[in-house]
Amino acid sequence: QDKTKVGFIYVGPIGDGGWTYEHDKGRLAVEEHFGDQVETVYQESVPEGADAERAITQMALQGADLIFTTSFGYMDPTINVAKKFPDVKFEHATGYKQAENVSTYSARFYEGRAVQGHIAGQMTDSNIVGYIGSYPIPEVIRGINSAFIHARKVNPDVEFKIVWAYTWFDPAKEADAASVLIEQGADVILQHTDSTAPLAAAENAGDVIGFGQASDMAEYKPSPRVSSIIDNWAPYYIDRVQAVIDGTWESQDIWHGIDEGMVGIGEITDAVPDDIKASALELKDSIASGDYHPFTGPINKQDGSAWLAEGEVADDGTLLGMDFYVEGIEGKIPE
Amino acid sequence: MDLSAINPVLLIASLMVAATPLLLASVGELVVERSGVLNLGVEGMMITGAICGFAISVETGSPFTGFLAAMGGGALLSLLFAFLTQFALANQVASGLALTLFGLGLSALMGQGYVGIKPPATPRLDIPLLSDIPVLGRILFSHDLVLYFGIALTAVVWVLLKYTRVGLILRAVGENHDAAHALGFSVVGVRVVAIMFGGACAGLGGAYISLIRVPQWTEGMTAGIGWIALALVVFASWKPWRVLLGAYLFGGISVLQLNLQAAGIAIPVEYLAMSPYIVTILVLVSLSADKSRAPASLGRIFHASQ
Amino acid sequence: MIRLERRPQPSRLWSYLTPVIAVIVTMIAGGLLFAALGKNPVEAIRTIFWNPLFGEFAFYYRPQLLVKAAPLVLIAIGLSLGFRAGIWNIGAEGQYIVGALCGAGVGLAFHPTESVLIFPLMVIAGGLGGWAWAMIPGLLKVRFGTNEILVSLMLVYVAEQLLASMALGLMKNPEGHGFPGSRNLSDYASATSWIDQDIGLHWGMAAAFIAVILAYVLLNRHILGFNIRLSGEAPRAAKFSGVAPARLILFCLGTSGALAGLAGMFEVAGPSGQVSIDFNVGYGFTAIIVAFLGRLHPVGILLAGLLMALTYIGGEMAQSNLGLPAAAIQVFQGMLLFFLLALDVLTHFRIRLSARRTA
Amino acid sequence: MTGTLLRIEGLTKAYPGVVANDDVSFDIAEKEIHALLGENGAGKSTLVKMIYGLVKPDSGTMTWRAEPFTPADPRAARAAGVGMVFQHFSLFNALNVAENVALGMENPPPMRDLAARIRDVSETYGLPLDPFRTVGDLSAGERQRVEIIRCLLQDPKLLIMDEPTSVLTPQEVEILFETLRKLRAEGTSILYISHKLEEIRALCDAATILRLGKNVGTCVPSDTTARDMAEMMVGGTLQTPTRTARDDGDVVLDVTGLSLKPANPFGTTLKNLHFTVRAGEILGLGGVAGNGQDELLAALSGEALTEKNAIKVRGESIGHLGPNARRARGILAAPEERLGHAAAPDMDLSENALLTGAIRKSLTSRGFVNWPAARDFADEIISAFDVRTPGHHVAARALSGGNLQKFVIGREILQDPDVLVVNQPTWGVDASAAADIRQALLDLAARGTAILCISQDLDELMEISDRFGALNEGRLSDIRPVSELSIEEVGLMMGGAHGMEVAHIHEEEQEAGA
Ligand SMILES: Nc1ncnc2c1ncn2[C@@H]1O[C@H](COP(=O)(O)OP(=O)(O)OP(=O)(O)O)[C@@H](O)[C@H]1O
Ligand SMILES: Nc1ncnc2c1ncn2[C@@H]1O[C@H](COP(=O)(O)OP(=O)(O)OP(=O)(O)O)[C@@H](O)[C@H]1O
Ligand SMILES: [Mg+2]
Ligand SMILES: [Mg+2]
Repeated sequence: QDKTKVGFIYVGPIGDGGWTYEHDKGRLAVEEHFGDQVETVYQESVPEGADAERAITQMALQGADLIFTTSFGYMDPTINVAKKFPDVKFEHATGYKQAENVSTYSARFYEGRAVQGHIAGQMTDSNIVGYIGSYPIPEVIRGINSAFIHARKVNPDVEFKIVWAYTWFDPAKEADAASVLIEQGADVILQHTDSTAPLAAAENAGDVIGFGQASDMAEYKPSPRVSSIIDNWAPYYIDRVQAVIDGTWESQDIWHGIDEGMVGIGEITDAVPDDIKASALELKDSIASGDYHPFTGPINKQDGSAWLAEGEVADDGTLLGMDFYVEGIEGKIPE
Repeated sequence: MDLSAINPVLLIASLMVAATPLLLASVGELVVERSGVLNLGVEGMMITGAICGFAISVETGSPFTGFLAAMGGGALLSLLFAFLTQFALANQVASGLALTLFGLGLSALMGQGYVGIKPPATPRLDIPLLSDIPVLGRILFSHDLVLYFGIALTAVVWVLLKYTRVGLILRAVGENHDAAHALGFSVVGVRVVAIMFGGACAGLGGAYISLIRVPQWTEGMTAGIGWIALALVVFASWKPWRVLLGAYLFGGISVLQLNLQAAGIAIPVEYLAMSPYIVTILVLVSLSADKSRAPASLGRIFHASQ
Repeated sequence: MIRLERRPQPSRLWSYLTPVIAVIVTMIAGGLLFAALGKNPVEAIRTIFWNPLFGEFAFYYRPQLLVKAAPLVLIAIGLSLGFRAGIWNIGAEGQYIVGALCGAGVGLAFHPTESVLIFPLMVIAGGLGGWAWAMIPGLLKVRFGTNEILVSLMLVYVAEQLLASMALGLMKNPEGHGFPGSRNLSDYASATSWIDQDIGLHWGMAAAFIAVILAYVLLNRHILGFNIRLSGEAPRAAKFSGVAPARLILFCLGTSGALAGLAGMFEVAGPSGQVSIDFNVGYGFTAIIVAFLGRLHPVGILLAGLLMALTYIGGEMAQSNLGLPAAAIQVFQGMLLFFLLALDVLTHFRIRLSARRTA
Repeated sequence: MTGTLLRIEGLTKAYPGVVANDDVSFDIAEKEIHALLGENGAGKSTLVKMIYGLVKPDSGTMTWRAEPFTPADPRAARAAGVGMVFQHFSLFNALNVAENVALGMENPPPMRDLAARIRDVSETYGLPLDPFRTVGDLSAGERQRVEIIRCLLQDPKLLIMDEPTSVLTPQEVEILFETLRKLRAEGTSILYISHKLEEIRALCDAATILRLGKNVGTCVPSDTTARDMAEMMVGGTLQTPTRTARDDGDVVLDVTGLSLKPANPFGTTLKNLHFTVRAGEILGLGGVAGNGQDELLAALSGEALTEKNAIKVRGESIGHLGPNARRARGILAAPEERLGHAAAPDMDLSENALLTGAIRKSLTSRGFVNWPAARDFADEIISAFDVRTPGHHVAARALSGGNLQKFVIGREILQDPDVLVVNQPTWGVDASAAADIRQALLDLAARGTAILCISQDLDELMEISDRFGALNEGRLSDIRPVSELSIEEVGLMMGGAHGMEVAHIHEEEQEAGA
């Protein structure tokens, strides 16, 4: 009778096929799982800043019990609104400010990047891997480092060429970036932007592989898309809604990875030789089981100074604020 | 830094691809502006063309049909603008902006079922012998048909404007609509046709993005190219070949800055990213010594009292 | 056959009536659209137009309307001056960004000192920043005859890059764990533009009202405003009258830039709070529409700004309450503009139906 | 003369508020030059637009060689054999002559052939034209030729000319008349509209006179005096301007070595002009349009700045001052183009009064406009100069040409100028309004103002000015007392051949004097 109302604030349109699209899949999973017990509402393309605060407030006013705010830029607005609605629970993605009624959650995508790097390092013939970055923020830098470390591990000659698109989502620009990298010799493209344009560019070029980002991008299987990192928010969302229904919801700071299923590794296709595929799955399993941490020493910073000693594992604090490249990556992080 | 990694042949080939949507939309807008109408709705018509082309080619499996549909979609949308400005005599600047807003919304609405779908591939024109010529072959002869169509269209528009009666009438209408009316030409008729032509070109340019350059459908995927196309027309002083030059220059710098980034050059990324716009401004400043003017009736409302 | 016949003077009656009719027609057409999307049209229209003003939570939405309208009105007022004089600044978005960066820069530089002087300094810096950014197309136009439409537009993209670089670099919050974005100025008492955050009032609204009044006085009572109107309607007559075109260009571009800069500054120091990569949300472009909807008249712009804000906020409510897609709201706004523009013809023309004759 | 080419019966056309043509009937015979006369707004242009298919009559019929004639649009009219030269040029400045001509033809030959034909025809009729020049660069007289050639190439049966001579020199007018007579001899009929009655008497075989849209009579021009025709048009008696004897005052305006590059690309360069105007004197400057008149007015009004010492008023150098600073010193001007230059079309009359009156009439204080005072000033102009309009709230565009002209001239005169510069003060204005304006200028001079009157209307200059000079390609001829001049000499001065020589001697004289 008294439905639990769950709100979602999206930064992009549902039709972006990437970040927002995956969050909305999480929302649909919630609807499916709980059926009549819950009602979900959402608002898409909400700009960060003043509009976000209003959108969140609006959901709270309309009686939402739990609100997911799914972009980093919603951090301050979420906290502000949470202050005014102590009875409503809030879940903010990828941020670092919690409160009595505000949880944060994020995914350890770098775990998936490790697997990608592992495949990329072995699959490249030119020893050049192209990487399309969105913005130089810790999340993206972490991914580059993780992929690079694991590519170097399997191929000491591999080099990364990095292009910053300065956008999360601009298919034309991403396509250009991918083409440029391919023209400069890259035969593997990693991307940290959300559209399928780089995969299409890879397909056009032939003999170039890439990976799905945020969603599986299965339509490019089996090649150029040889695997993917999938944002899978559904288990977490269902979990948290359940907690609200049960009255057991508590503020927390969550950083889940492959283990919890928040980060999914999409099918590794037959375009990848069996031995590489096997070792990649092995790597994935060891990360999932906690036996192996992708940032395990010895690792030096780009300037050669020591960061992690032999066997030392990076702490979450450093990882969360990562603003340096590891040794071996060329170029500077833009400021 | 490794500049040798930049392959000039590939650079030219890919700048041609990057420039094509821009070229198509600008050539269309050039014709519109030559008829004395300023349509700021290019972005809206492009994105509408992008979804029309995408949806139809997915449904029919034929990119060719898709491109036709994109032209139709763009032209149809531009009719709204034509109605507002030519019959209801509304302000052209505001109507164009409204058209962009409307087109962005409409395309998003139409495209809801097409997210994450892969369109049928557009065949590349691989002319057996020509595309094997060492350097030129890659640059000139290994693209898709629409790219050549864009270049051909520029040429056609140039010939049309310069050498034909239709072009003469178009220019006359844009130059002095009262005089053209007095001589018995249908100012509104000419303009409506020009506006629809502009809409069709913009639509085709949009579909080039969604079907060839990217290729996929996503909301707002034209990402401001329509605005750049508008700017290019001014940049080109309303001359077709200069539009081509401008589109290649802009596309070239956009691609080059990515190339420089990938080659690891030490210029900060944000300056590289600004460069296409700044270069456009600089070139414009140096061109402004050129006294060729805008069509004299550009943006003015025509009303024949009877 | 339908003929249009120019009225000797624009009709006052119709200039008041057409917006009302346009809104009604849009409601009907929009209702059809919503019905086609499977929503209850009456409820949708009610949600968009009624609920923000008189609904259950109107106490919250009414000030929010002002939050949304304030930057639109402030920018549009500035633009309208130039548009009236035939000077086309379409790069207000860029001036808005640069004003915000300058204003925020000053505020951040003083952090955490508290002083009553900081906010006024930020206001000055914001205005100056927007002014300076608009002076680039202004000076290029005056000096080289470069087209201001193009230059101001290109500078929007440049400003966006600048914004990204500031959010990621110079202005990044040192306590932000490496995340992009500056400190939140609305938590910094000396630097916030909020007058009262709880009821949602900030200085930008005051500035917008003042701008409306000043623009009204300028255009109707002052010789400078007369010169602006004159330059737009008859450039040669303006020159004959003694208007120096170059100075007028710089004045109009400068003023519109400064107002856009101020809008950015009030926004960044209040509702938005921080310099972030996606700080700008298109107010600079929407303001162009607002300026024209308001018929370039200060009071009209105020009303148009509020109407626009209403469709935004009502649209958001319709999205989350009724599940209307954002795109449908955008289409709806587009329709509203179309009808407003199309019906405006009645103000200047009479419509005559004449039987088809054989002459 | 054999039979009727075009019969017009009961043509009526109403616009909101006016009946432009009210039951107009007359015939145009084959091989006839038929004049159409009437005051401003009498309905002449409307009538010919109906013949040309641009305007549809509300009622009435036209018969072309005994066939019903209902042209749906100008093409149809052209196909039937009607050609028209418009009152306001219908040319395209950015296009070249051949393109302009091609636009007026149904099936133009290829450009090269067309160019050859243009050369041919234009030389046959003594109107030489280079087909590849851009029209914007041509003088007004040459543009007129383009319009005429455009019609001639179509071999029209009926050629309509709406005020074609206002921009021609007497010599050019003579050439045009020769052309028209030749055409008549070849079998073309001509419908000729002009305000210049002497021309009509010299040229036309018959005349129809319109007043307030009605046909009020016909006459044979050669048998009727100009005065009688004018009085038929006006429907009353005409005043001739009177001048009172004046003493020569001091030199007020002193122009020495004025040179100026034009602001617009199609303008004329002023080359080293020298002249003076005394208090109470009217200096008339003639010349064909496009020989530097606009530029001279701009240089004197302050719209274009010049070298500081090139212009002196009462000994003070003012060449570097803008319009407002000059107004403050008593130098006022009234440009030729009423709509858009002297007045803003969409602004009302009180705003247009403010346009130049702000300074001398103290209509602003600390930048704020005193609107009641501006309205009073507008009312003052309206009543003092008999401007026919409902009131100061009316937009300038809603006034007829003659009334707006009275307003513009009155606005300057009522500001008590020390120097007044007017360009074409009665252009396109009908006889009675023109007489009023000329009288006002004479009265102003009598009160001691130095007046420079630039005009293409020689009769006007002869009538009101004390001394006369002519502008030719930006140069100024010798200046001579009007009483010593004959029309032939004037024509030569305007043509420049003789004038340049004289100007040269004049310069030497000045140098010797200095
Ligand atoms: N397009 C129009 N709309 C409304 N009224 C018009 C229009 N054109 C002409 N008129 C009216 O018709 C009357 C006749 O105008 P017309 O231009 O035919 O006069 P005209 O005799 O040619 O005058 P002029 O000697 O100044 O050329 C004018 O007084 C005017 O009131
Ligand atoms: N397009 C129009 N719409 C409405 N009224 C018009 C229009 N054109 C002219 N008029 C009316 O025609 C009247 C006279 O105009 P018109 O231009 O014919 O004057 P005119 O005396 O012939 O001047 P000119 O000799 O300079 O052409 C004005 O009162 C004006 O209201
Ligand atoms: Mg007239
Ligand atoms: Mg006339």
